[in-house]
Amino acid sequence: MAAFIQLFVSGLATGAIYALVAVGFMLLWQTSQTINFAQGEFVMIPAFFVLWAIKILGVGFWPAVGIAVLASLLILGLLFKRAIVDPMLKHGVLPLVISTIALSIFLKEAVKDFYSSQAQPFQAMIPSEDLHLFGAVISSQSIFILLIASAAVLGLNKLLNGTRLGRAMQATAQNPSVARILGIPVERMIMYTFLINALLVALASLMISPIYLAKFTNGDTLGLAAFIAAIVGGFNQVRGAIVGGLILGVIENLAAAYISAQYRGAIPLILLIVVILWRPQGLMGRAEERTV
Amino acid sequence: MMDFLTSRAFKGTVFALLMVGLIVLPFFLRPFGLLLIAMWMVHAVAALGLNLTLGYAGQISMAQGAFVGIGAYCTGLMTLAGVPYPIAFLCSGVLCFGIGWILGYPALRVQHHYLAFVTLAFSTLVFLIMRNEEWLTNGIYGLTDIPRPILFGWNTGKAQDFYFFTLLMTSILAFCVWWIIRSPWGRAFVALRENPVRALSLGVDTRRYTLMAFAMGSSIGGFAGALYAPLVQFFEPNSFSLTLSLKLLLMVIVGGAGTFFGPFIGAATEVLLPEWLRIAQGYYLIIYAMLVMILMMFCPTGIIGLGERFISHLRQKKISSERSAQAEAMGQDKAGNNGGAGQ
Amino acid sequence: MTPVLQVTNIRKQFGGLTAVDGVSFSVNEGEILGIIGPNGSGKSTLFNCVLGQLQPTEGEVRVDGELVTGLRPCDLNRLGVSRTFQLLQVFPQLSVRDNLILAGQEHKGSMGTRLLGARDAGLTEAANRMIEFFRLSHVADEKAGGLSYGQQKLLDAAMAFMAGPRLVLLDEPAGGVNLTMLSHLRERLQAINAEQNATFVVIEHNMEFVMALCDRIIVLAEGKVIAEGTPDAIRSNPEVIEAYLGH
Amino acid sequence: MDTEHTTVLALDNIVAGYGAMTILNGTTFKVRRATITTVIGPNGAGKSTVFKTIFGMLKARAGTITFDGTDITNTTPRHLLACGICYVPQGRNIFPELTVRHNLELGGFAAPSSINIDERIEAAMVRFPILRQKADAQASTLSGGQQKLLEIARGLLLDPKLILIDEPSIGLSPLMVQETFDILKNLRAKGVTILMVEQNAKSALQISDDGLVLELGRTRMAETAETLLNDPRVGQLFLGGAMEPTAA
Repeated sequence: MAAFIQLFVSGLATGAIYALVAVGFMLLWQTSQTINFAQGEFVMIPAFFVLWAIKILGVGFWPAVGIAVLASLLILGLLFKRAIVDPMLKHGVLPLVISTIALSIFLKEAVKDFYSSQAQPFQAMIPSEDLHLFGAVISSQSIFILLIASAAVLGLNKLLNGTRLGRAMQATAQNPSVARILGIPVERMIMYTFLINALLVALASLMISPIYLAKFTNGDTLGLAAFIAAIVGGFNQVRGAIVGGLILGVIENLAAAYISAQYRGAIPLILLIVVILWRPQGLMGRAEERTV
Repeated sequence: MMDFLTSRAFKGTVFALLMVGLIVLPFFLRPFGLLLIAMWMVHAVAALGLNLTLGYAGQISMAQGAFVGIGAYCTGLMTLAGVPYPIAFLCSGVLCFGIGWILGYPALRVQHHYLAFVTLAFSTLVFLIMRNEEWLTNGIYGLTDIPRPILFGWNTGKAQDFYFFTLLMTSILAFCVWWIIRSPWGRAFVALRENPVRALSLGVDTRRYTLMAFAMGSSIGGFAGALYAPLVQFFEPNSFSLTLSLKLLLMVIVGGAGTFFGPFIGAATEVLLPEWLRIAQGYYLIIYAMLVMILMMFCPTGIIGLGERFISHLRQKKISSERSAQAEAMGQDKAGNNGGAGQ
Repeated sequence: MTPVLQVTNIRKQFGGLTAVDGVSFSVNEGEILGIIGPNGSGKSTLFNCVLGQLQPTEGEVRVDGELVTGLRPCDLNRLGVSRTFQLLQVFPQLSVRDNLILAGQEHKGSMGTRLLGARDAGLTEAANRMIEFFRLSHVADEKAGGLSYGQQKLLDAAMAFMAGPRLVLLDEPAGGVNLTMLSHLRERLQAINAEQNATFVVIEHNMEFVMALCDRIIVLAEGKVIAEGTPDAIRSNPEVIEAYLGH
Repeated sequence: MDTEHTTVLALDNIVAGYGAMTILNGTTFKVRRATITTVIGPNGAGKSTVFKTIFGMLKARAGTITFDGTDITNTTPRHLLACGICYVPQGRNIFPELTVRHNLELGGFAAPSSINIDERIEAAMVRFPILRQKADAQASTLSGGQQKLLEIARGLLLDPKLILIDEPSIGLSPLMVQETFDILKNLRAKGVTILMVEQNAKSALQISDDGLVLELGRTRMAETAETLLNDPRVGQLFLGGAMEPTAA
């Protein structure tokens, strides 16, 4: 039982990170039909912004974190939308998919060639300690991640549902043409979702890099996890992505321990295929309304 | 001149020159150069298969690399066990045909990004099986010393011989793909891509064609794998990870999806250029990725599309210059007449 | 005589909304039947139910007396029932000729012969005749996407006739077509009707067009048939005018 | 023009369409202040397209649109809202996953900060009590008629001078249609101008001052509503063909 709790909590922590990444992924999809195949690399990059700032600018960890967040907003938010998504939207979904695949290669190679191909140790935001709960050993990191991720999700929820601006963003996602009729600056709302995504991936990066170490290939698994979480949870619901991420993290951890460590990665994939074929709208999603 | 650029005669000439070049080349190149060109051909075949599924029939697949892997393992394992190459080769294609057929079923239920994710998940699952099922695949150690075939007494063991063997097989497979594209099937595939509802109302059994598009594209991928195995003689699961599938997808789109020659050009940009562009060296992938993004921005129809646009641009220029010449001539005529009338 | 098409009591519900509410009609061989009605009266839904694009909630469809309800559109098409769509539905990347060959090829041979046999499935002749008949010769080798709207509409209609169907259902063939093209289209349809004794059902908003073309008209309103008769009878039917203008 | 009813909106030779298709071929008409004007015409006449063009959703290729004396051709919806025009399109245009209150609130998104949105929402709820009852429910739980009310209330939040309303009665029960029309009449009494497209031509004309008949993107008739109601040609127009002889 203790082992189970241990696995469950650490799975929940990883799942919380997946959830953040999936929420961002889904916001982009909802507001601008962008399927971001570079989402995993987006999580990998901010850690290197931090390392780069420490190495080149010689600043301390926390200032470097500030610089990294700013750089994420500018590059992964603003620049990504302006330079890649906007010019491509008129061409349809596939060219944009190809572009984001190319972007993921670009980011990966850029880190490999200009920083290092070796895994880099990355400072955790709080010191690591083991906590004892019901006989299970739980790392303070896990608890910290859960707290931060919950705070982020609550904050995002507050923004989206509790403010006029957030509701205008939701309106843009639900029905852009009516939003425009009401004078909502649709373009700016979409930009905000790109910035939110940049913040979410930066946060995820800061939390996951101390565990996995910062490495240029980190995006591979993270991106896949985000897609799976988004699809399993349902493409059209923020809470779907959260639930999807948590389920995924826990299942992955439990499967690795109780089923097969080697096929740890396979369980979520099978889950994905089953969900897509059985309930394409996701576990939490509503079926899209039929248009006749 | 412009009409010549799109004429059948021109295409024929280019094709003939290319073939002659490919036949003569081995006498001038070192084994590494030959290996590279053979690699290009194998990738082009795999991309040709994907082009059938994606470019013609419009069904997005991120699993073509997995089929190359299945084909390679099938041929590798069978020839290592002493089965004659031709049988192994055929088995690879048939096996991939069957698996591709099954993978086509999700396409009947979901489309676009959902289909992309299903095939992506499939691709990763295949990779995991290759890596974990050591009893069958030898796990991360991969397969080594895969024999090259001896056909009717022709030993293809040497680099040059195997190069010619690859060229022969590539030509045959390319011909088959060309045949499919030009047959009524090719037309039905395009109809399926452009408007499945209308196609269905015209009697096109879209269900069957969708499955066929997947099965055939996958089996061509399997054949590519069957060529890959004796070419490299050693491979391991990482050769067929998701990266290969994504690369093949890029090849098809970059070259020009839905065109016959697109995959050849796309494969060249991935396989040949990085080796030949000395300036780029290690930075090739970065530059390549940037070029792909720029290409998608300005010409999502790929390099072939870019070429077509260039030709039609030339033609427009020619027409407009002809028109202005004509207008000028007519203007002079009028002036002349007026002058005459004035007298 | 068995009617070519017999539709009995078709009903289609989407959630709580009844789009088609028990419609019955039949069409005899060689007849041109028009279906008119205000927006949202269920015409297109009715078509989709008859043609297997939608599964009707209730009711049955017979072609030549044979029950075909629920058959897939491609199977129905092979039985000789052809259709056009409200919005343009040609294949823009195929040439005009290839569009027409495609429209006929699935009626010839099997999957195997279509793969291994002749490239055009032996249909070039037929396609050329159709091109001539619809006066599209000058654009025969161009991609259909490059044609003018009216030409695409003609091609769209031509495709429906490639397989020599018994029955053709046309959904707003005149929508968005200019006047010259319109009379051309009407004349072509009447010619096919006269020459091949083909049977038509036409949904149309352009009243001049539909009144001139059809032998008989049924009027749909709120999913029900409210009137049926010759064009002249329909024109002077007060109920029909009311259906269009409201109460 | 009538002295007490000056022109508030004027379209002059508007050409517009989608892609290669031209729908409006030089549409010209005027709308008098504080009237209800109904646009009728057979399907495909370009009624909805006129609205989209006025509201800047579709580019006018030629011609000018004037509102209150200023040229508003091809401006943005945001600008038009500021000018005092609102548009209630055909079909269902609510945000299904937001609450009724939040749907209402978004009607005031473009408002200058001087306007107190909460007060306006309060006023809307006084006017339409059903919206208060359902204020915190998801808008998707409203019935079709209630959703239309919500849309109208949302459009009214900025106190527009001109309302463009497209097929308000579609899919509504007769009772609901009556209620909708009553709202429009009330608005007119307060000096608001209403331009409406309506399929239910007879009942729409009955509450209207003026009527416009559109055919193939051109204004075929511009008369008082009463004249149109009694004109047998109007009925014929919908059934085609018979208009020429009497018109000549």
